[in-house]
Amino acid sequence: MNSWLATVLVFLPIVGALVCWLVPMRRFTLGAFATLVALVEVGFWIVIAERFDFNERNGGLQFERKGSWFTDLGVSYHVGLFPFSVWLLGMAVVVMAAAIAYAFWAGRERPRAYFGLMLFLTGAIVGVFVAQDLLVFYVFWEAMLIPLYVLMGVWGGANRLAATIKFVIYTMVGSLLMLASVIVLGLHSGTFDMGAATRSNSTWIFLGFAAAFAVKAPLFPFHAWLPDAYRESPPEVSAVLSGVVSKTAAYGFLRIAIVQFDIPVRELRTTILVLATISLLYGSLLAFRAPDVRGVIAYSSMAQMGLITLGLFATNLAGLSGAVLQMVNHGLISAALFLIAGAVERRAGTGEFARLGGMARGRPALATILMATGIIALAVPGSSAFAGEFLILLGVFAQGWMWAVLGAAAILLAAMYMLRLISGVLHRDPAPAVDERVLDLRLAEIGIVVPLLACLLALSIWPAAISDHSFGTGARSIPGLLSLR
Amino acid sequence: MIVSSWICLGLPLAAALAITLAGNRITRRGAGYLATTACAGAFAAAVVTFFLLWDRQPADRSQASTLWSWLTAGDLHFGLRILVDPLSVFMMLVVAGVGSLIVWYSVGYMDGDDEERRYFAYMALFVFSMLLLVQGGNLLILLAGWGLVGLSSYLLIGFWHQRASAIAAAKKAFIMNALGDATMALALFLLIQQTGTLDFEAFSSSTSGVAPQLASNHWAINLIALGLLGGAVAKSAQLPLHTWLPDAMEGPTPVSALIHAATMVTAGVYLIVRTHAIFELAPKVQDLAAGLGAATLVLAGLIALVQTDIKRVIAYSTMSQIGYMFLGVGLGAYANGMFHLMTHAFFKALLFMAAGIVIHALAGEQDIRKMGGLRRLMPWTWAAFLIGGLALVGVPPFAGFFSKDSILAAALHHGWYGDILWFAGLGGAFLTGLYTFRLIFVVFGGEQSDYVREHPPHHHGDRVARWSLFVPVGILAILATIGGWIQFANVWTPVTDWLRPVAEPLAEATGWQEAASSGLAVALGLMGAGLAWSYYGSRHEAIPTWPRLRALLEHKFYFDELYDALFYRPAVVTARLLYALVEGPLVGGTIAGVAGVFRGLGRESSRLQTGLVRVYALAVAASLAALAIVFVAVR
Amino acid sequence: MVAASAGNVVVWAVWCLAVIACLGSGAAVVSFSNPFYSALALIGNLGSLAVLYLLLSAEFVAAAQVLVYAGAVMVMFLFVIAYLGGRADAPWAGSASWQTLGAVVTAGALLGEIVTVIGIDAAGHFSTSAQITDGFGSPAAIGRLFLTDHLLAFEITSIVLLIAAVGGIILGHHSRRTTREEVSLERS
Amino acid sequence: MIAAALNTPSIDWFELSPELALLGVSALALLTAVLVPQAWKRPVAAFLCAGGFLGALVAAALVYGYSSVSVEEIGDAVTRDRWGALAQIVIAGAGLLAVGISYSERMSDDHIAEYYALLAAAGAGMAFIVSANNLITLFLALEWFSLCLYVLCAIDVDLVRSLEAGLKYLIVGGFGSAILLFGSALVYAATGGLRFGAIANAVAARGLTDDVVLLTGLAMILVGLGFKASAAPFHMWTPDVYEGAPTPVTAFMSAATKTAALVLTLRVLTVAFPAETHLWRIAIAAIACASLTIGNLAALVQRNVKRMLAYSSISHAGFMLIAIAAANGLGGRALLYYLIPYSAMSLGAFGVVAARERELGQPVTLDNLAGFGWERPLLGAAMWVFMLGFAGFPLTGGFVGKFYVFSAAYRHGWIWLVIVGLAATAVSLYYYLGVIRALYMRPSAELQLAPSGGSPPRELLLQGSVAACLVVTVGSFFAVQPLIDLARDAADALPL
Amino acid sequence: MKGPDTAWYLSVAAFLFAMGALGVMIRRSPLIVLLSLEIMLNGCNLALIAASRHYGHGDGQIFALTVMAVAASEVVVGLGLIVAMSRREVALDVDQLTTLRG
Repeated sequence: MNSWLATVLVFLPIVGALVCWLVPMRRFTLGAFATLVALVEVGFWIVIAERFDFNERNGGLQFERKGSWFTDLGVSYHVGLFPFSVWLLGMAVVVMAAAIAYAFWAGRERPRAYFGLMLFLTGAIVGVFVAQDLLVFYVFWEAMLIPLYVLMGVWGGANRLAATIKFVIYTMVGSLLMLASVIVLGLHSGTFDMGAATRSNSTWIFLGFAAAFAVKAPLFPFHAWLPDAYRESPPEVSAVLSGVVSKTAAYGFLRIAIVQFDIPVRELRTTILVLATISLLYGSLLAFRAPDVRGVIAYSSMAQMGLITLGLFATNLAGLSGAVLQMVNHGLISAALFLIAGAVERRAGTGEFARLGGMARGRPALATILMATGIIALAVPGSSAFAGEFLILLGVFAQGWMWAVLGAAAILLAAMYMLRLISGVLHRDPAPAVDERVLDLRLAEIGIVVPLLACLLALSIWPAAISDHSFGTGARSIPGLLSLR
Repeated sequence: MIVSSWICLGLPLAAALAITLAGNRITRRGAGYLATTACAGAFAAAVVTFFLLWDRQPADRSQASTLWSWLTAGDLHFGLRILVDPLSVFMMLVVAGVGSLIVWYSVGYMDGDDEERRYFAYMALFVFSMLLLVQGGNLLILLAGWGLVGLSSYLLIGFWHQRASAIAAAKKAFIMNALGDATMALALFLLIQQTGTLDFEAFSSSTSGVAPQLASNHWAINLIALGLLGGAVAKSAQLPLHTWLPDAMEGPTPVSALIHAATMVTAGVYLIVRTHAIFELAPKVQDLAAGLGAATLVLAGLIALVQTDIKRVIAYSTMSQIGYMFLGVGLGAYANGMFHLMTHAFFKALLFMAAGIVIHALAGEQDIRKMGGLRRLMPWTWAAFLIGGLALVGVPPFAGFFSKDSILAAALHHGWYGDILWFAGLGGAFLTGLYTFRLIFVVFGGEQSDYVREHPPHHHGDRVARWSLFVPVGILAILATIGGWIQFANVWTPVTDWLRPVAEPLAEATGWQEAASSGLAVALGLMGAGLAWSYYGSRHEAIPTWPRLRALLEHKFYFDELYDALFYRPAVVTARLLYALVEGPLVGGTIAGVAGVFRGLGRESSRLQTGLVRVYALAVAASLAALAIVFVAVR
Repeated sequence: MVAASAGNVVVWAVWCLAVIACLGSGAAVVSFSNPFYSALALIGNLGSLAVLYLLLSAEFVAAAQVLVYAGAVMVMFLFVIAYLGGRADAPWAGSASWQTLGAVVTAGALLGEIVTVIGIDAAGHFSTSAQITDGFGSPAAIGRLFLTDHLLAFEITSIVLLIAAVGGIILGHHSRRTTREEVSLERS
Repeated sequence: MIAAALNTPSIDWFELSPELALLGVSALALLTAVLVPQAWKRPVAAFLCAGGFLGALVAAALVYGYSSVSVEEIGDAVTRDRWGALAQIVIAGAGLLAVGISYSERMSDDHIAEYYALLAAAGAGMAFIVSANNLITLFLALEWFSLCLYVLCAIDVDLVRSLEAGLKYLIVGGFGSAILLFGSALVYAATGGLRFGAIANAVAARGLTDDVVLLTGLAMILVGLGFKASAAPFHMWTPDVYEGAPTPVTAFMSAATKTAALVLTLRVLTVAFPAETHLWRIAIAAIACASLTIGNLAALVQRNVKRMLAYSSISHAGFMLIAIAAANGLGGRALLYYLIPYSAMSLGAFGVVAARERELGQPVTLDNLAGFGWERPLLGAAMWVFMLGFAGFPLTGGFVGKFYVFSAAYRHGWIWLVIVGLAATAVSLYYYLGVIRALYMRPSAELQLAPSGGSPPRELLLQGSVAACLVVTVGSFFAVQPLIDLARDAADALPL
Repeated sequence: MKGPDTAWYLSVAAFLFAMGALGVMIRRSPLIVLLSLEIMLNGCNLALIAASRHYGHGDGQIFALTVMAVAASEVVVGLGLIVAMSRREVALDVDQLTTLRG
């Protein structure tokens, strides 16, 4: 039974998507159905987390299932979970559930297509996190793009067309480079199974993978798609994009780039750390001057991905655990922030700071939730984000004090832009766009965002839940991680 | 004992959560009482802890307790851990005690405000954070508390969030504190790298634990100490990271009293005492701390001379007094520093709260130029303020006298450097007398000003509110008077003895040093007071008229302008430049350019398709000719 | 030997004449501006080719060439040209000169390449050709081949012709409807 | 006596059954044109034609099943092997779907029976060419289906576009055939063999590997076949003909012609010219690169959807040529596998275009496709999937096809070819996604012209065909193993 | 073999082929283009027959005969198209067939 769970997690939402598409239902029924499927998905995740043996000493693959797909090239449907995948998976299903519920509440047009695509996206994302075969990974990786393209292009804002085409082409270019690397690595090894594939010393293959992940994350200078995509998508899609989809890139860095490529990582570590640091600083600076709410969240997301990449390429246990923790944190944070931004935009009709302000008075729920999310986002010490960033910087400190100093500087910038965001929305006198008719968050919205926040608070109380249960003891979770220490 | 200290920690947090979650289901005043009760309960728990600890042998007065592993990575484990020892209990008593008084006071002060519940939630959160800071059993938990008090401070400074100035001040406070957090975090990284642990027991002395290991790396230990000092300086508003504190007076007055006078801003002192072993291994940094303290105390005293906002004057005085504490702990007089911390908490809270009553009575007016002659209208307040002022100046037998002067005495123990610091401290004493009594004379002395006549002071709210204003002030007035009697240097030293197991003082002044310092300091303080009387007592002039110096002082030595030009502007300009030069043209433009090139190529190749069938044939034939020739040529 | 060499000379002479006629008429086909004359020139071309076929001992093919090709096909051609009348006259060539130049260069290059490679191989395996039997190229031999080795080719050829016939019927069929909305619908 | 002397080859009727089924149906359809009343012509002829293709499909499947060993038959004119049989299956399937797409085409009723007869005949010609075993059969079968296609392109004789397409196709096609023929003649002159095997034997026996006449002939054959596969730079007829021809014909051409030409190309090159592999491999790779470049670039700026799909088919020829250039077992497998989803996507995409065309009564452009996806959910979703498939997204066979093709190139050691293919894929995204954008993301209010009145016709056959294409496109992604097994057994018939 | 040997015939065939190709590439009248195609095919036929003679077996001749049939078929279809176009009043000039382009 256990070995089926990963597969169930992948295909449950996809079946749900088919039902949405094929079975005629009314708008309300559709939304409720999709939300239900997403919640059942969360339930299955809880079952997985509960049955998962985090105490297993080597933190190896569990819930493994393998079936041949095509044998002549050694491609198989191989899924399984590492301890860290469990956490990322949990973050993904929770955020997806929140996003779907938000869309249900917001009442998106053309619900059949919409909810089907969201569920399909859920399946694809879950697939990325459980895939243990290079080609299957690639398949899910690409499959994510299909619904995202339509979700952005159909339900997005005014400039959605340009934004979507930029997003898809940019990410596809990276992905195609990865495909080249997948082919080369897989054929070279004679199997596409990640566990069995030989570790490669080729810098070029590594770069192919790294390109895909760097674009999707995104790292500077591959982020040109980011501001438009995050601004033009519907808020819940932005939430998924920045919360979950970007994490697949970080996951890819971890599961493939770092594990399979020992020497290239060592050789290119400095380069990648430089890029990650630039992303961090650049994203923070731009977030600091972004004129609108989503702009701040978008660029901050880029900065956070830079930070996570720093942690990953520290390639020591502190950095890796911190990165995993921070992936979960940031997924929840940016999802919550985007949903709140959506709620604000919905009310005020704009996300520009010039026309926002003063929403705190008389709207305690909005104020409390935005404030709480914001201060966790800026990694106030004691929060889970702080724990993640602390471990990341601690890890990268071992690679050189300079990285940690720059990272700390960027965290300072994070405080600046996040406070600017909070104040821009909540504080000072009410702005023209914020009149009496602008209501506080409704119960449904609270019900959607608060669980995310609750997860964050729970993690703040016990960040070691993730940091201590991601890699088994002694970083033997994946063959190869140990040698990188 | 452990249980009582966990209770002490947990009660305020529970109150904060309860108020937040209860929302409208709790009355405004109910929230206030809840918070007060929780803080008082915390104080009671702290007292219990204190007595339990008292019962033990001095060597046995340290106990740690870990709830769970808060953060781990591999072999590194940082527990959610508290450490109960004389130092933390000392701080617990101060924090919970003064805290509960001020929260109580707030019930009256904030009476009628729209968002009282939010206020009390924040206050309770602050008390919890501060207790976490002082109880934390390792540097990481301390840092967590450190950040959370910064957060509460931010929330409370910006409590009146419609005021742009309040929000700006809150942001400034948070960001400058975050800077300190960052340097501390870096110090922690280095410390972990060097020793692999952050538990305080490992750093309890400069000779045992991991100290020898640390001492071997000169660079590392200096950097660690410097990083920690950065955090301490930011939190305690010492030079050069002091500019946020005066602005922080935008918050409600009880907030200023609790956070920006009594407790949070003194956390830096606590940090240095707590990690004294590290500082002792890096004596230059320790000297730097003392030097910064001395510089701050003089500078802040000077600036206080020209301030016209009643709270800002007290704020600068706070900076100045914390400068004394830094001076003390920087010189190794840990107990003296901590002692001054305690007395300062009493009298500074008293001053703020008395000032709060004035402000409250004058409908929110804070400008001392509009005040005057309040002595007859508000005699009790005047008395309280006077007690606070005397304690601040260090006039015997008020609290300040006992604590401040022994810090000065310790300076004499430190060679020529100590002598300089000593003179600075004495100068500071003079300035303290001057600005304190300037304030008292301007506000309470002389004739009633026009403003006062137009707005005769009256107390808002009902009796309960009034009582909650006056009772805590009364208690604090008593404490400011007698609080210093628990130690009289070289004669009667229970505080020093109590703290000795945690922080063995490096310097203990001799009798004549104590006597000389005390005498001079008191004399200078009184001289300052006298000068103030001669200058402000008769003529009603709030500010000295000495244009150039005045401008310098009013601009607070141009620190704000400097930071604006050094940090904020560059960040803004860099961000703008990045938008204009990198984000648009380079990153966005590259895509547009590539897309344009491809579209152009597409258009060209599409134009090849002329529709002329002869051209199609020509293309086939030409490529055939090429292919055939190549085949034959390369075969 | 003499007879043989004399025969050789005669063959050479006939060959030369046929080649000149063949290439000349070919050039005429391509260069005449009037399709009618071009078609007539093609008949000459086909005829001279038939002579060359005879020289290559392909009697049946030569006969077929004259009967089928020069006879039937060309008659059809001429008939259509006559049917079209003046409409058949199109400009000789024209438009961009680079096209013409390119065409000439390409054709020249192609020709040069083929002739060169034939020249390279001429001294090699093209120098000696196989001896042939008497019946070579005779209708009987061809017929035998068609019914044995190349039976399928024979059948396919018939189908191709059938298809061409059907196609001709379809295309030549006079549409009953002369006005349809689609006629006017050109590319927007 | 003569009969006794004639050693008529034994004819394996079973081997010929797919072709015969189609030919027979073609003849019956022709009879329909004469014997059946006007009103019944369309259904009867279409039914017959569909039956023929279905029969051919079944027959080809049976031939595949019983041909584990390849045999040269009928005077060695054709080969009975799985390579050809699998291609026949694809062609027959394409024909079957093309019939469904054709059924409601607004076409003059005059020649409706002939239309189906020619469709079946073209299918028969293609079925022949994929099993051709000598140059004569090759040329004749090529002309056979080419003639059918010339006529089919121009069958809407009232439409100038249609005629123009037909004439252009005929002229350039004739030119290409002539080149192929001259190449065959040169190869024959160099080796004395017409049978593929004989050519290879002669080359081996007489050391003709570097013979210049042979190489020139090979170049010409390559050009002739590349022409049929519409590979650049011999592609220029393709956009014009695809655009001008009736859409169902375009659909059939894009799927079946390409299958026939490419399958045959690999057969000729490996069976007849194994000694020249080093040369033709590079040539094919160069042609593939040219096709990928030109096809994708030109498609970027097209507004007319059919024309865009035509350029896309050029680029896909490029992808499949990569498999041929790899010239290894993986390449053979890749080619046959690729053809299956490709044919389905191509047919389906043109089918959707045909549906829209019928609604609007005018050529389909990206602009007047606006909102179509919402109005016609099945067709819209199908088009979406086809475009994703063309672009090589997962969950469609297009992805696995490209994966195999690139794997084949890599296995040969040509990583650069993989890179070129990937770059081309990246460029192609722009226009494939552009179609999806037009379908779903532009409100139909932007559309300038209203659909030509009434509710859109319910074309069950067309929708069924498109749905079948959809099933194949997606199904081939999941059922890789069985399809690859088929393709591997088929490719084993060639000396790869 | 009497007279010129095979290479000569092949060269003539090449000439014919190239000449026909040139005709296709430069002439604008579809009729003449069709005639030029015939010349190309004739060139092929000559090459086939020459090679057939060279090797002394009849395959090439068979091929040539089928080519003749194919050529005739192409002519039929081509002429049919030309007639259909003239019915539709389309100019008989391949350079004016540019409705489809781009």
